[in-house]
Amino acid sequence: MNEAPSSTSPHDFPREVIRGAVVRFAGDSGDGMQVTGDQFTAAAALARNDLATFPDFPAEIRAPTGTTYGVSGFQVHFSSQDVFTPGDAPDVLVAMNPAALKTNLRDLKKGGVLILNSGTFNATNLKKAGYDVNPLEDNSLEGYTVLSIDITKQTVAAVKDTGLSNKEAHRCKNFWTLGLMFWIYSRPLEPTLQWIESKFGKRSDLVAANIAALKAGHAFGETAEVFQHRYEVPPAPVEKGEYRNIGGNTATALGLVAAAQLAGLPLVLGAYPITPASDVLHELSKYKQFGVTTVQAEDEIAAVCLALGASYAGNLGVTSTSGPGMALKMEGIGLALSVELPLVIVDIQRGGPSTGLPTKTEQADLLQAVYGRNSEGPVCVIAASTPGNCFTMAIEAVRLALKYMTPVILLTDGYLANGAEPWKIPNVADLPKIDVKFRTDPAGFHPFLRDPATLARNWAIPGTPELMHRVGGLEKDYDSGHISYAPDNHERMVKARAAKIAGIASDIPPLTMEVGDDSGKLLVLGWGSTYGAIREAVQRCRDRGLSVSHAHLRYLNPFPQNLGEVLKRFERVLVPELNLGQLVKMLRSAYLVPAESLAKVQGQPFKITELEEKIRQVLES
Amino acid sequence: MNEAPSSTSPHDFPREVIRGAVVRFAGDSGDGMQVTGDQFTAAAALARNDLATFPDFPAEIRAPTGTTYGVSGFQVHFSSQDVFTPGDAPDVLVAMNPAALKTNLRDLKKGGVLILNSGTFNATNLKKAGYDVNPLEDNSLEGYTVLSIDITKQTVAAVKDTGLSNKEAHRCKNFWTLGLMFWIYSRPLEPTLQWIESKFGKRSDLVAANIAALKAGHAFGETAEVFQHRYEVPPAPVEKGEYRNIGGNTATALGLVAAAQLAGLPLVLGAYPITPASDVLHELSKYKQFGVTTVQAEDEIAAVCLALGASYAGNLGVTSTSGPGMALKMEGIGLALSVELPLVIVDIQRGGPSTGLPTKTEQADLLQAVYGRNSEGPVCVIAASTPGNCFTMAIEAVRLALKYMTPVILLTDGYLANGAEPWKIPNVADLPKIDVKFRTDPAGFHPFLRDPATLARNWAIPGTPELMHRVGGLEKDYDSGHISYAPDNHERMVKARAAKIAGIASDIPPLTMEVGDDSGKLLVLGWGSTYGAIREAVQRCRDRGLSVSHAHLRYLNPFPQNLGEVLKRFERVLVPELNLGQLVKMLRSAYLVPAESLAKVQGQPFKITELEEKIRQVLES
Amino acid sequence: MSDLISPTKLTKKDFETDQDVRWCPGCGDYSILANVQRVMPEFGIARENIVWVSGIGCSSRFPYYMNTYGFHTIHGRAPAVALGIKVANPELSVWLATGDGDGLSIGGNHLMHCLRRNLDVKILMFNNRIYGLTKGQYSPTSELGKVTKSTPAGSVDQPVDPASFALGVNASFVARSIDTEAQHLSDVLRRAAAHVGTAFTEIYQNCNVFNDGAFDAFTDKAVRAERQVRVEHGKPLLFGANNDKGLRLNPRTLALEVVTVGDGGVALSEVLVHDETNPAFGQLLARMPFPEFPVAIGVLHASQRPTYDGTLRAQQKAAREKLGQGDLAKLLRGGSTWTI
Amino acid sequence: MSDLISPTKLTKKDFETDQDVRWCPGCGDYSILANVQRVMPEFGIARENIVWVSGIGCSSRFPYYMNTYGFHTIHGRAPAVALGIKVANPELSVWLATGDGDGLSIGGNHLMHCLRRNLDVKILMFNNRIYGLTKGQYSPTSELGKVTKSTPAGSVDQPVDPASFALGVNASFVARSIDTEAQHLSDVLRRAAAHVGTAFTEIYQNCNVFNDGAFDAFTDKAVRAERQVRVEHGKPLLFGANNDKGLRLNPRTLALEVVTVGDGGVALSEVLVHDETNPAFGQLLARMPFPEFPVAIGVLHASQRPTYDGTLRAQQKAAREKLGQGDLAKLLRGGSTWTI
Ligand SMILES: Cc1ncc(C[n+]2csc(CCOP(=O)(O)OP(=O)(O)O)c2C)c(N)n1
Ligand SMILES: Cc1ncc(C[n+]2csc(CCOP(=O)(O)OP(=O)(O)O)c2C)c(N)n1
Ligand code: SF4
Ligand code: SF4
Ligand SMILES: [Mg+2]
Ligand SMILES: [Mg+2]
Repeated sequence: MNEAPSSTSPHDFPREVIRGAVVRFAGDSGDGMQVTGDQFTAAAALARNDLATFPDFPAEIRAPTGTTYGVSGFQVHFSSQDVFTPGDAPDVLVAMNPAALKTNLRDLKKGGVLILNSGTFNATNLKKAGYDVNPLEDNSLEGYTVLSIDITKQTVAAVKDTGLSNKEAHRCKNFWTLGLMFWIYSRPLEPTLQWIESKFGKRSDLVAANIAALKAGHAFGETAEVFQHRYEVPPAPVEKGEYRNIGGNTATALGLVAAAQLAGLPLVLGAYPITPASDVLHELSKYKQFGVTTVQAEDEIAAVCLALGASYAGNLGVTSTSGPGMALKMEGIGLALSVELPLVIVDIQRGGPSTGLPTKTEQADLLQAVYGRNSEGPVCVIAASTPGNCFTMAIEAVRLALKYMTPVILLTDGYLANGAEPWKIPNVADLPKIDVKFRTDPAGFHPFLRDPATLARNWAIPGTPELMHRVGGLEKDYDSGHISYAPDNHERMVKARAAKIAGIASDIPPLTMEVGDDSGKLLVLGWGSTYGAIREAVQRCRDRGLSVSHAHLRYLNPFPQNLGEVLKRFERVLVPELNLGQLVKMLRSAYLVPAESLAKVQGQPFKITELEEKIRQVLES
Repeated sequence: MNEAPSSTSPHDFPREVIRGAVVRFAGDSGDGMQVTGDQFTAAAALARNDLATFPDFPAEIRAPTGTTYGVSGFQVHFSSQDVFTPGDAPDVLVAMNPAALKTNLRDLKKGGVLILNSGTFNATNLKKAGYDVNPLEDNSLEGYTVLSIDITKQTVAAVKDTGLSNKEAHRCKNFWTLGLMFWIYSRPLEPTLQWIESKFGKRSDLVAANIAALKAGHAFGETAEVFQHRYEVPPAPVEKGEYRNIGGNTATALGLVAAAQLAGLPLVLGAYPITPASDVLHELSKYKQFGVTTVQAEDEIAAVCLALGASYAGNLGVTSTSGPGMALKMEGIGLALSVELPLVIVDIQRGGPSTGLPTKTEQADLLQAVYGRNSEGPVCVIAASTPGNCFTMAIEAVRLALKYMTPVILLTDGYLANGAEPWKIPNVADLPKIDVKFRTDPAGFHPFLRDPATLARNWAIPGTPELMHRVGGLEKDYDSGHISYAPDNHERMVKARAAKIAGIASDIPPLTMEVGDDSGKLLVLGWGSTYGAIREAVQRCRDRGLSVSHAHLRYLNPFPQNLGEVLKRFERVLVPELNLGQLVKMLRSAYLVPAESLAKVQGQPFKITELEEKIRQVLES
Repeated sequence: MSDLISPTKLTKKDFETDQDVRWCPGCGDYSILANVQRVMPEFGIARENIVWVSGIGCSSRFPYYMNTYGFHTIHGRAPAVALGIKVANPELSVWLATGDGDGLSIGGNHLMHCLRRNLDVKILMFNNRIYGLTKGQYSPTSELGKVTKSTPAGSVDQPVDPASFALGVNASFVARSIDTEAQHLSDVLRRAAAHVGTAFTEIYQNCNVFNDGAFDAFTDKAVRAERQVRVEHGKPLLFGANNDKGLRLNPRTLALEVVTVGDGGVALSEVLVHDETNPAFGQLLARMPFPEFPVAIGVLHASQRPTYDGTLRAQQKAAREKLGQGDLAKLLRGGSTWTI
Repeated sequence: MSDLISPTKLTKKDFETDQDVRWCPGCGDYSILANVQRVMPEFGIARENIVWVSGIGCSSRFPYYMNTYGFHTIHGRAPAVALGIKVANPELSVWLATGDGDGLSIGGNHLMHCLRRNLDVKILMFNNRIYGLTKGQYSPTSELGKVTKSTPAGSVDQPVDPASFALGVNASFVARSIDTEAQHLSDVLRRAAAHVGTAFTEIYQNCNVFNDGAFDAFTDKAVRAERQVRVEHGKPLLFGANNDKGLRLNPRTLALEVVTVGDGGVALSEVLVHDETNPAFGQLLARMPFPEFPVAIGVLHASQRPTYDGTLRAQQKAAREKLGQGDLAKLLRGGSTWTI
């Protein structure tokens, strides 16, 4: 636990206090942009800025250097105000080579700052990036504040005494750049210096070189006469408490561990690697000491089946995947809901259909999650709204799965998975209690005896004397649990399973406004990772006096009990989704309201401005 | 081709001309009830009655004799009027043993005729059937016309000269019974006599015995003094033409063969056995001479993938399955729609969820078919309404798949698969033309070039010189077909795939009324196998002066263009489905109409009376 | 397994359930069930610590008839479900019932991975060379040219031999037996039960409805002595009514041959002596073409290697020893934090 | 295959596409691609009659770089898609590119059935003992105890050997080669191309990013002579820098041993002579434990048996000969009909 240090280096450069900024680092896959972004983010976090990050890397593992499809980016938005998204358009773009410039320039804010490594703008790289003319030499960068620096040369010079090979010396460019950015935003160097030591500790030459580069970049800001001023972003007025930065997949994993601990159950994760879900497997595989077992299965079908087997045996079975893997799990989920065992399925959505855009984000698995099984196969579906919220919703998924003896699908997506935000570390004592009772009493036992309140069946696990019984995917008699093909019984069971899931509505919080009044002209209703962008857009529109509110669904099946009523209190309902309008379909069907869809299916999150514009349009029409 | 013989045997017994009847044969799995039913049906068909049949057999292959779960049933409805269902409640129940009586009596019409083989009502069988008291000896059969005959004894006596073993002699009981039923309904014996010869030809003793039994049963009717009169059902006023009896799976298979011939393409079926879909595989495997190749794959995933591979290579790829198998195919269907190749998927729905009720019927895969894939994965979904209509819709599935280069899901169900009806054999020349053009011209070629009218891409198959190209499940550039992760292009492609499927609406017939006026108080809107029951129920209600009409959807995605308009012309819309209201969900969402659901999920079709009652209720409320 | 032990001595009756057995009269599954119910009490495991897992098929109904815990899962996936059960509770004695379709067609991959991982479960594959439950299509073990409902002109798939498949993926225990050979089957079941690791037992099972007599050519009383070689570890590979036939290997060509032993034939010393620990024996025995060679039944291969669940448990223990019981509050704090 | 023949002589260039090759610099996949592009023209097949099919993985990007027809399908399912292609058009020359994860983890079942059916396709499995595309998880061929992102404490799965697996399911052609051994790989590819039936070739492929040097222990120039045995049909199984080591089998124990041959060692005649037509050789060679034994590369097994597609074609021909071209109108009329 560190106290966030305040800026320490005294100097007499003018410092402009700004509200915040959006910075994007872009360079070759090998340029270390993700590390740079992470360190820059950590510094902002330690300065108590609120922030959000979004890395965007290529599908290729390591694309040939200099190519446009090999460009790796990292965007961070930090502010003294609440931050809800990584920002629409960067204020500052750092482009480490021509390809990075080519692919990122269009996003840079008009008049924004462009920091370029001119040392890479040679003929080969320009050609690889598809430039006929060197953009530094035509007028194409007019309208931006261009700082063209030969970072390569500066770096090589800075590290020349450390004895590094030329190739290794080049690799320090990112720390030089980071040093410069730290200078511009008045950040202390110490935390990164420490990080370099712990990271490269074994190779003292690398430690020395990266430190030298970092300091040289910082000194460059101080001495070179290219900068008018440096900036300072004061701390954000966030709730008191202990914070850390957290990404969506880590939060999901931690939520699952926490929930298993709260329930007092060992956790078994069955997973098959798939982008962008693999990190949940990676993360959980580190927690053996928490009673967590991870099994990398032979495929997604085995993964869901083994998770179900674990639940059958009395552990908490979890499986995590993304779109195509989700499709493969549906038969197994059908079995789980038929035998009524707890099971958590995490679907970290990505661009589709089919293999689609594996590294891009989308929200298009909603209907698959709700309806994608043969016959009447109701399960509970919930969704996380921010990286940190993944923690909360993972616990919620476990709580509902155990309480209702049902599969629960938790939807997150690539944007949440890879993005990060400061997260107030919860007090373990404040986390929800999760009660689990295994059946042990043989008196009157049969496996499908239901709790009259929740309709959950009792959970009798192997090893329990006198409760030996058989379960399976054939229809079961309501009153004995034995196989039954009787017509009336089938209908009774179908309805019981449906009623059980529907009943969850009474166990979840009602829908409340995130921003705005409880009624009015327009409700913008979102779900999942669009939270930040919608919230910010609605706030901005309200600031301009528009009658608009934002509510956000975290429960998608069943819906909160008051949803119908909430919808009726607004003249119009707009539903922004990163799909062709899947939630809209469900809302229209459930409540017969003419909810309107704002669909974006580009593998990219909404921009705040896109939403603002649409809101204005709707309210004007 | 036979001319239907008219009743020939002269006699002076009173014959009552009746409109029609519903007869159910029920007995042990080994009692030959399916054969009996088939022969009885054939006789009705030859007498030009309209008819419908429904067999209902146990899930067990061969359950122990005498058990209730081993009872096998066959119901046939024949009439001089149009027949739309196998009938709600039988007028006549033939029960070959106590278990058959036990499980079927509740369905028999009040006052109906009960023909019992009293020879099986011994202590063992009564106990197996769960009777404490012999129902022939208490008063429990009061209210029915009971004909209790020792059919076993009669049969053994009839065949005693044929040298059959006792066991084999007993097996002839069903032909004795059939003979009696033929007498009662004034049917000629000749066709069945011929059938026995061709069937048992190799064993002359069996031929002789079964003929003796048939004739003895017939003679029993004539001589025993238990019958007041016999019945005659005049021919139905059906359209002129050549007819045959056809079941849903046969019709589906024949439709597929016909469509492949019409398109001039070899057909490759990839299938994995599953009840009730296996017969499509069995049927198609007989048609090698039609260029049909069937591959029994290692699983459903392989089945859909190999069908897709066949389409890729320029054949017509088809895969057939039922619910759980359907769930497994979704990832493959996603690939098919992403590479935009033709593919026909036949889902013969059964009771679920999970393994569920394999031998029972249900309509609960609709939402899975429409939405059950990761991401935005639109495909065309259509459904057959009667056994004979399976033929038409199978051709339609092929036509649309080829024309729009898309997967098409054809939904039928266990009820259609196992049921049968007379079918007017179509003239091959009248079948729709299916044009297929492979791309051969290299000029301007890329694999995702679209036909501007249909948006179908061009189909260039391996073996075509100069058109070598690569396809796959990653997103493709609209203008080159190469892999593309570009945001705008992705949205363009997602929308193009959606628009292509939506565009099919302009290529299908508008929705018209099956029965009733184009507007009014109530529209009963059905889809799939509920056709007959709805039609009959609506007709009956109209006969009683109610303002109700029946329309039936055969296209479920996209809907017919005029559907929204049709719905608006009625005050209320009732949607009977064998699920919890899946089409209702889609209708409400698409048109914001308060369509009401009549849900039945019992593994059984609707009874006409259930529908009548509900219609009356709705119109009265 | 000490705490699994049943306190009271159980009998066959204790393993029967109240469910009607719903196989066709005369089905080979009945003999297998009776055999298992008879042998199981010997293992001394309390019924509540036994789990039977199955997929879908006639054979997969097995769990319903065993008065233990039972999970009738979905087609082909029993090994995956069993993996989860065993990982969650390694103390349980986990048994799988599967068919040639369930285990080798749709479920071949899960079976393969189970075998190579050496999960400590016992697998009985009821091989009737047909799909029973779906009424008679050919299976991956059906002979080439098999005429069935789905192959009216004969199948074109060449079959896979379950034992050879298992050995190819490094199974640690591979055995074969026959539904109606009660004594032999009991012995094999005992061996399987005692094995630590995946014990794979193929049982030739007659489906009298859809593939009647599929194994008569070597199971029939009249021919079985000549058409089966019953392998036993450390014993020469002899067969024949008079035990006068043996299997010999040409050490240069590695060709196996049937030789007459003793009078007029070769010396006993030339006959291979079965070594169940060497998979090469298993491979040779499993692939012998019939009828040129007899069908090998018994334990073709058995060797010890670490189990998946055992290694996993050791890792978990090591983690706890090294890191202690996990501290949730510490975990949530993660790496660097700041306080406001 | 006469009508498949390309009219003009093709070159490596003809098989290159205009797509940027998107593997990591230094990846072994590049060598394999270059090798295939170099050898393929020799087969004399017109490019339009060749189809490359793949699943998902780094290796499965292969089709994009071959100027033939290509289908990049879904993870693990390439053999199933290829089955459909080959059944629809048996004239096509169908090649599969797969990885150790694609082919043996998720796709193990389809691969197994392809091999046992003996579909006439050529399969190249790029075995890098890792999941490349998903950034470094262990695969079914990774060694026990492998530390990866998903197994920080080491994997607990014992690996499967692809060649042994293939032989266990009766594959008709099983070979091994190495990405960087250009000559050897070319030879093996030629053999695979000439084989009628499923030709399964495992290629040890270096993933320099996630599993660099995985095969160095036997592919490194310094050690390869001692650590590889290059098998050739009819040749003694010799290896070593001086060809002075050989493989000998104990005919009673069936134990394989490494012997020194010649001076001070055993006679050459005691060394096994490779018979690629006898699967027993393949099995023994495939399973040799390393480093006690060398790694066998080359054609471990090759034998002829009917192909799936060949038998199917024969059946179709027979049906047409017997029944004539199908008559649709007659078919629709079916059995008994009546006219009104
Ligand atoms: C996903 C899925 N596909 C297909 C089926 C249908 N099915 C049930 S059992 C079976 C095969 C049974 O064969 P086998 O495993 O040999 O068992 P047997 O009945 O012969 O004992 C099939 C194809 C199913 N239940 N689920
Ligand atoms: C259904 C599905 N599950 C998982 C994935 C993710 N995935 C893509 S490639 C791959 C494994 C690749 O390993 P391998 O086949 O060895 O190929 P390599 O990249 O090593 O060449 C995985 C797990 C996927 N694309 N689809
Ligand atoms: S179908 Fe065959 S395997 Fe199934 S129960 Fe009947 S006899 Fe046994
Ligand atoms: S990750 Fe490995 S296998 Fe994949 S391209 Fe890079 S080096 Fe090759
Ligand atoms: Mg079987
Ligand atoms: Mg790999």
